Amino acid sequence: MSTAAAAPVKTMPEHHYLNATYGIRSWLLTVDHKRIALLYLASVTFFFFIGGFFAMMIRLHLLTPSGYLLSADTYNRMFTMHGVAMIFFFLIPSIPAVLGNFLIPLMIGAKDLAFPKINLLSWYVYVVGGAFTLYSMVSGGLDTGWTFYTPLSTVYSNSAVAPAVVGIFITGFSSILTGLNFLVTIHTMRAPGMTWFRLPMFVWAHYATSIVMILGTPVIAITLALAGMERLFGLGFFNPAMGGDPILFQHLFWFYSHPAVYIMILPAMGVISELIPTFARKQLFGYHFVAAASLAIAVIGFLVWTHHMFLTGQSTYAALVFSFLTFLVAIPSAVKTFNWVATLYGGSISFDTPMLYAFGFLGLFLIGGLTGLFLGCLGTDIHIHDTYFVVAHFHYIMVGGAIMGYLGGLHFWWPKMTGRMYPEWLARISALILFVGFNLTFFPQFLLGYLGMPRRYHVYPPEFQVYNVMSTAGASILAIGYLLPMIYLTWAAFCGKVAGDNPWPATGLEWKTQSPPLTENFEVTPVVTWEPYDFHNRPDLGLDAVAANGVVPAHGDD
Amino acid sequence: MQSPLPFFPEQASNFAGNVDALFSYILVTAIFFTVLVSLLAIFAAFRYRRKNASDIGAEIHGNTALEIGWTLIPLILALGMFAWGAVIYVNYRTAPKDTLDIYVIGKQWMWKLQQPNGRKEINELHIPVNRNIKLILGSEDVIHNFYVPAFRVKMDVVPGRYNTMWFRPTKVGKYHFFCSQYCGTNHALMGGWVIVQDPAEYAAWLSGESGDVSPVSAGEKLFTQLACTTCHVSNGTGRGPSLNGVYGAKVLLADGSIVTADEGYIRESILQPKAKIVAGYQPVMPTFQGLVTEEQILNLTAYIKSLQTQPVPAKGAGVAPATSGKK
Amino acid sequence: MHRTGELYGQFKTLEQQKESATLGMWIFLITEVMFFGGIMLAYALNRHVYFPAFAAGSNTLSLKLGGFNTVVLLASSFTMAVAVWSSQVGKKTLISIFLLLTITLGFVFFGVKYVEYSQKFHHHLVPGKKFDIFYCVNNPAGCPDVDAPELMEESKLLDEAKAADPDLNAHAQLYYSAYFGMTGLHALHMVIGAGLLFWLLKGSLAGRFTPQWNTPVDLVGLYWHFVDIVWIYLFPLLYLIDRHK
Amino acid sequence: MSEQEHSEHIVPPATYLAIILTLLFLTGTTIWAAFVNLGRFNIVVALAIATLKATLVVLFFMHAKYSPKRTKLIILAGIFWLALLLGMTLSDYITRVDYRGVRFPISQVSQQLPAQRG
Repeated sequence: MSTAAAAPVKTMPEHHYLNATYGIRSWLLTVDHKRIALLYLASVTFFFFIGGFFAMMIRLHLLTPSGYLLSADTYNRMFTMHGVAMIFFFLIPSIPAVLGNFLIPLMIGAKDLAFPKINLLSWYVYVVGGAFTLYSMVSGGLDTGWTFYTPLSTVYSNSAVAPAVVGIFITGFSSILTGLNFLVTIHTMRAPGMTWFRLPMFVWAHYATSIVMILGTPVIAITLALAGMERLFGLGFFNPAMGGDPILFQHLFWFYSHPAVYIMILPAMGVISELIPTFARKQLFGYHFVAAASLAIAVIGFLVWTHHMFLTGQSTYAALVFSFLTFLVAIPSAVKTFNWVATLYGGSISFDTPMLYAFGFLGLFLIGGLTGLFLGCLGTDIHIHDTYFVVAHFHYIMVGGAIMGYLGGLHFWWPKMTGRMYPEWLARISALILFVGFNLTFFPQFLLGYLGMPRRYHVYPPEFQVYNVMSTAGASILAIGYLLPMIYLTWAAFCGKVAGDNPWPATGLEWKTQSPPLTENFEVTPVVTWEPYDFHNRPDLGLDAVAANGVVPAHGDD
Repeated sequence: MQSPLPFFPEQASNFAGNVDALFSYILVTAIFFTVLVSLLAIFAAFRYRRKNASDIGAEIHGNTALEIGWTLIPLILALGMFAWGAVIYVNYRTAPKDTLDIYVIGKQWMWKLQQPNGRKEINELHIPVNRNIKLILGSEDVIHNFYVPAFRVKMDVVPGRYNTMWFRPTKVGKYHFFCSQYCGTNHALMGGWVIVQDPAEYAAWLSGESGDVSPVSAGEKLFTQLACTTCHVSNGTGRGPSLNGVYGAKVLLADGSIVTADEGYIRESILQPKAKIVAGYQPVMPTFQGLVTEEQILNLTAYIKSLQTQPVPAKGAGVAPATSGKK
Repeated sequence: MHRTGELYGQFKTLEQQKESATLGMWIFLITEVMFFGGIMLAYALNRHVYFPAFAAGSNTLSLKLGGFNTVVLLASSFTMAVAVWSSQVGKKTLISIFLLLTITLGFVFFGVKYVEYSQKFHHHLVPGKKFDIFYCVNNPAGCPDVDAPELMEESKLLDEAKAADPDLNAHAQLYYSAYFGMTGLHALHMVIGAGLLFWLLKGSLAGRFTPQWNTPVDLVGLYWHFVDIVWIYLFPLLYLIDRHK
Repeated sequence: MSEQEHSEHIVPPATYLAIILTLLFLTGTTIWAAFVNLGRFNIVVALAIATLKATLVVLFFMHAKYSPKRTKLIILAGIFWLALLLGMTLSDYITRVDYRGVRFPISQVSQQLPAQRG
């Protein structure tokens, strides 16, 4: 562990948000952002395992070319419900609603979010939306693909499309309310001295994410509302048989759903931007550039949506413009990556579990991001669009990127959330299992894609089998990698070693209060006098003020 | 396939070489950056690993020159990729004048293709080598996508509008084509073969459509065309029973009775499918009343008769097992 | 979080609370803009492609009712603005009076909307299987509220449109999809607004709003004005297409 | 906290009265303009008048004129993103040409390809 053995035996604080009140009502009616975060944690975990179960079925089924496990209809339901559960009910709320909810007020020195009741409401909205979607899953399932392309979804599908659409429509408002709450909180609730450029990068990332949430989500809401009304009442905007245009649906859908990818990855980037400076004990390299890159991604991310539609018959001019903008949005991600690596330089690096996740994130995000270039590039997209290449690419970003960030963040802040440490070695091993299993699952899919295996096939020509077998083998390793943290984190929450206020130690405001924090977060409102990630002027952290390990480079810094 | 772990699919069109070259360019760039960043990270992780528990890192805030550098260099490389990709795409979306135009209709879950002289094919496309081919794509129901990996081309088939795609096959052979836009239940079965032939061979094929096809092969074609195959899968895994060996055999019905599958039964099953439901199956088959002519029913019957000699699957067969069926 | 008077525990001052609430409302209104944006896009595209059908559809709407409702809604915005002013200067009775006026105007709007919707329903102009843009022309008996000269005019108009667009009925249905989609969403927002106004009225009758603390009045005002703005666009887009024929 | 305005600006009812009268006048204008044949400019005029009306409501009824910069920024952001959604999508449609050289094709349901007949 990181701290010296000098510390006496730590004990849990007497009063904290977990024991402030008792009983089921105290949880279901709580307006404490920390408790709401835990409610979200439970519900997104639930959907993660539902989605994971579908994923397992998919991979098992694809072990042989003729797919022995499921019928075509069942398989189609599996991949659709996998996508819906994972994207709308796990990835989008995961980091913002769990870690963001818990940490943003703590990080900026506030007692709570600006609108605690709206925060609770957003969880209930999520639950109601989730219930509708679950109902769709058990009452006939959903077989339209998570993209709901019309007219398949509005006219031809025989599955329970309407309840799923209603569910996602409702859940959208949970996302909007969360984003709204974060934006207002970051604007108006910062503690004295917490200027914009003293904000932790996690907060910047959530600021950018919230912009996407409030501007994009309403568009998917109205789009799904129109699609739902088309299915139920025959409205006709997206139905070619009535003179409507299915491509319009795709425009509206991707106007949200492409930026939604940034809702998933930006918060993970925020987590990584916390982990790397903390475990390298060094300022984040190029703080202003990393912050600006977050905003740039949020804004340019809105200008690239039709790169999902290059082969729909879109106009050539539009395709050129959108492809160009797609290459532009790659740049801020590259800038972030370089800055993270540069942060390592001259640091004092430890390999605690969160840092292993950060390294894992770096590697996987690098591959995921760079393979995006193949898809954003018009020439190669003609070939690999709608193949397994796409599947591999977005799993590298969303599973490799977002979930690595999420798990890294959970490990990092678990002592803050529960007051207790997780078992370090078990955690390191499972991070490793996760990394290996992930690559084995998804790397072969790049090869499958370039060979030309289309997505969403329940059977496939035998020449694709080798890579499918590898992928399924990897998936079973991956499943263990996800089950382990779930088990030991739960165990640690009750029985782990008491962590103390700042076990790492880290520089953020959230570590200046007790673990777990009080209901009102801080006994007195803190006053911020230090720069973010500054280990040098923080005697309170109990570290050497001299860079013992660091050979300060003679050149190359300013 | 050639190697056990293949990477590039076969190159068989004018676009294949260029797309692969562009792919390789991006790949080399991507590998370069992956290796560079990974090595730097690994190097830093070892060189700057923590030696004492209370060590902290050096005081480095950032470097504007570096930031500008690593913004501009990727930008320039990316713009190169964009430009090259744009050239290929514009070329692909702008068909030359002298094309052989073929109409392609996608419907759940089959392809109907028509040559300029009117000859129609199902799930098969014959084309001459080294001719510019333009496909004009339409859909009868949902969005499909016509995709030939060996040619590196694909295009969505959107109902309510007609998209086009073009290519020039450069190698005689037989290549897979797929539907690569998810289109419902049997999306994965909605594929076929592109058969690239010598011009002479193609001309012979084009003119060779015989007027009198045997009822069995006409029925077989109809069986696919009417999408019977999507449910009556011969290995018994479909939503409908396999029809192998059905003709002349005893069939156990859902109400427990047993009938012999003769011509009358087959005809009734086509026109009034809900009248006699085979045990273990749902009444999901639509009626073909008014959709098939008498002649077509005869052809279908002839084809189903011809399946008499086919192996009966252990499960999912229309034939009643010898022991069951007694009330 | 416990509450001291009107100040919630997470805030330090009333100003901070008001600032947060106002900022939150504005951000919410932006999401509303994007929400209506989606359907506006569907409208814009289809109007461009099926202009004759959209013009014909628009001409079957009653300009009198639409225009009247526009005036009503603008007036309600005015009364709302005055209600906000009353709360700012502490005229407690005036707040209630002007809130009541606003609510009344809102209900006048609903009433007219109800008349319009039921007319469209009887004229078979609601999208669905029964939709028939020629219904009144072909069944004058089914539309007793349309008099003969109007019917003549409508018949001429539809014939012209039919000449320009052979698939007039299907595309006019798209127009009516846009009409019901947009006005329906707008009406839904009005209903929510009316609910909020009642809540305000309750508060103002209890004398809750003072010059020091009138945030709810201010915020509901913002929302009500936004709904008014939506109608300011809907009116010309839906009622005024190609009226000069 | 840094950006807040402490004193609230109170707009007198007389201003509101002037605004509502202008709005009513503009409503009349837009109806009148709709009955004048301006060809494709009818829609331009209608939208211009609507935007003018909306601007008056935002500036005065909604007090945007007297609000902090941040509020104005939010309003502009909303307009900008709406313009993105509408503009960039329509930019695809208006530059489309289908296989027969027809511009702006969105639906051709009534026409069939030869392979669809018979």
